[in-house]
Amino acid sequence: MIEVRLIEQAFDAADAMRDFAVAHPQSGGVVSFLGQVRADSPGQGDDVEALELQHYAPLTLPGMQALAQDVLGRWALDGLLIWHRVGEMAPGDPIVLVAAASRHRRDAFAAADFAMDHLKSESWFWKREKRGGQWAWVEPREQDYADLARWGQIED
Amino acid sequence: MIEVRLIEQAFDAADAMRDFAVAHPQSGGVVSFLGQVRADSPGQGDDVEALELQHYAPLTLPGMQALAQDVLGRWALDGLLIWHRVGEMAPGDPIVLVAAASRHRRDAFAAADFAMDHLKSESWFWKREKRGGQWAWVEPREQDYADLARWGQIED
Amino acid sequence: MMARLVFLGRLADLAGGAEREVAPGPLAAILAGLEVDLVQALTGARVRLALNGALVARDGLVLVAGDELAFLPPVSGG
Amino acid sequence: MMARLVFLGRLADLAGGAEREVAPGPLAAILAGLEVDLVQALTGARVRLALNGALVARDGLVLVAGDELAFLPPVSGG
Repeated sequence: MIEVRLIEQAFDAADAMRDFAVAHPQSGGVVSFLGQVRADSPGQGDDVEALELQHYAPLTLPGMQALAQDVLGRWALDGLLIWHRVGEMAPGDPIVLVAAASRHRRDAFAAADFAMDHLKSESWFWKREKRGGQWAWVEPREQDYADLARWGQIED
Repeated sequence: MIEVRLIEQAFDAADAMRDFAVAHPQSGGVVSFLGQVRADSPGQGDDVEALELQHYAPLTLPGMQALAQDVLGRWALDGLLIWHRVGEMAPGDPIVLVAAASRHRRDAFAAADFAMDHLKSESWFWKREKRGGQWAWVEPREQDYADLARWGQIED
Repeated sequence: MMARLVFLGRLADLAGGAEREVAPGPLAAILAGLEVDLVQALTGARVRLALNGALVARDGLVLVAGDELAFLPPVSGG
Repeated sequence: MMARLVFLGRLADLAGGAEREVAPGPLAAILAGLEVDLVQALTGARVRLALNGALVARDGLVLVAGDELAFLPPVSGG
């Protein structure tokens, strides 16, 4: 089962994880990554009031679906879930949930890890943060390129 | 926050993950591993009726606590949860839940992965499965030794 | 019928809006009609282009009526 | 006062119970009083010993009154 979604409204990540685990009783292991909005960001203070993610419909969802297919081709999974919020979020809100179910935990760990590295660095999302009532765009981080290099896949 | 528990009764892993994520609002990423009882096991058919995990009180919980400290010393985590069921379980029941919260997802992934490898191979649990009304002990798997070797820590 | 330019992320702020209708034609000619600072941003080395939803190379691009050309700055880290 | 042997996992099945009270003394002497097939299992190379909750070496072990000696077969995989 592959489930890839762009989500416009706040969602409950724990409920999603419960449903995903129940849907894969044959999987001994489920690895999940939950990314949530922080009130602080690196070197920028801890006063984030809101976060907005923009996407470009003709590219963003197809890109996530292609990533899911890539992941499924690399590891033996019973199921893969990739949910990503778009729009405006508050600190504490879930941004991204990736879950991988497999017989052997090694596959699920590697798949979730790979999916996150590629989602962060190759997916078409543009992020801005609101501080003191002012919105500012978040620039790319060098760390993301380093993470991709682990998989031998720097494309830029 | 470290939370290490041996649990005698069935627990709701999704609720535990929700509480853990809420408790760590400063963590951008939460990686979790959920292990659940399968109705099948490698090369043994798919007719598992029940699973029982035995522990030895003077060693099992202290061993898990020492593992948690080891993990905290290796990666920069905001929180670490290690819950393990003992006693008799049915297919679909959670056996183990590991969750790691950190600012940077790489730390959380590595910590959860390491904790699972060591829980599986070094913790003091003895497992038996019931099939056709008969209990049989589960022997060690070579895969566990291979997993440990990834961390340069084969002790046997 | 017009073609459409779509600006993502900070490019939309610079353009003063997420979209702009332009007359069809060679991209070079279309860019020549835009504000200088916007053109500078749109032609940055790390800005990629998508024509009707597919990534394309910049050189020699010509927009026909109904085309949508998106300007994609580097995605955000984090 | 007696000492106690504790058998984990499949060793409990072989022993016919999870625990057994024994007279204190050298481990070698205690083992000499047990069933042959159980002794064989308890002295297997991969069986580890814990005395009062701490892992110990087998050689020269002597149990005193109140001691608890646990026999730990390899933990299960999976």
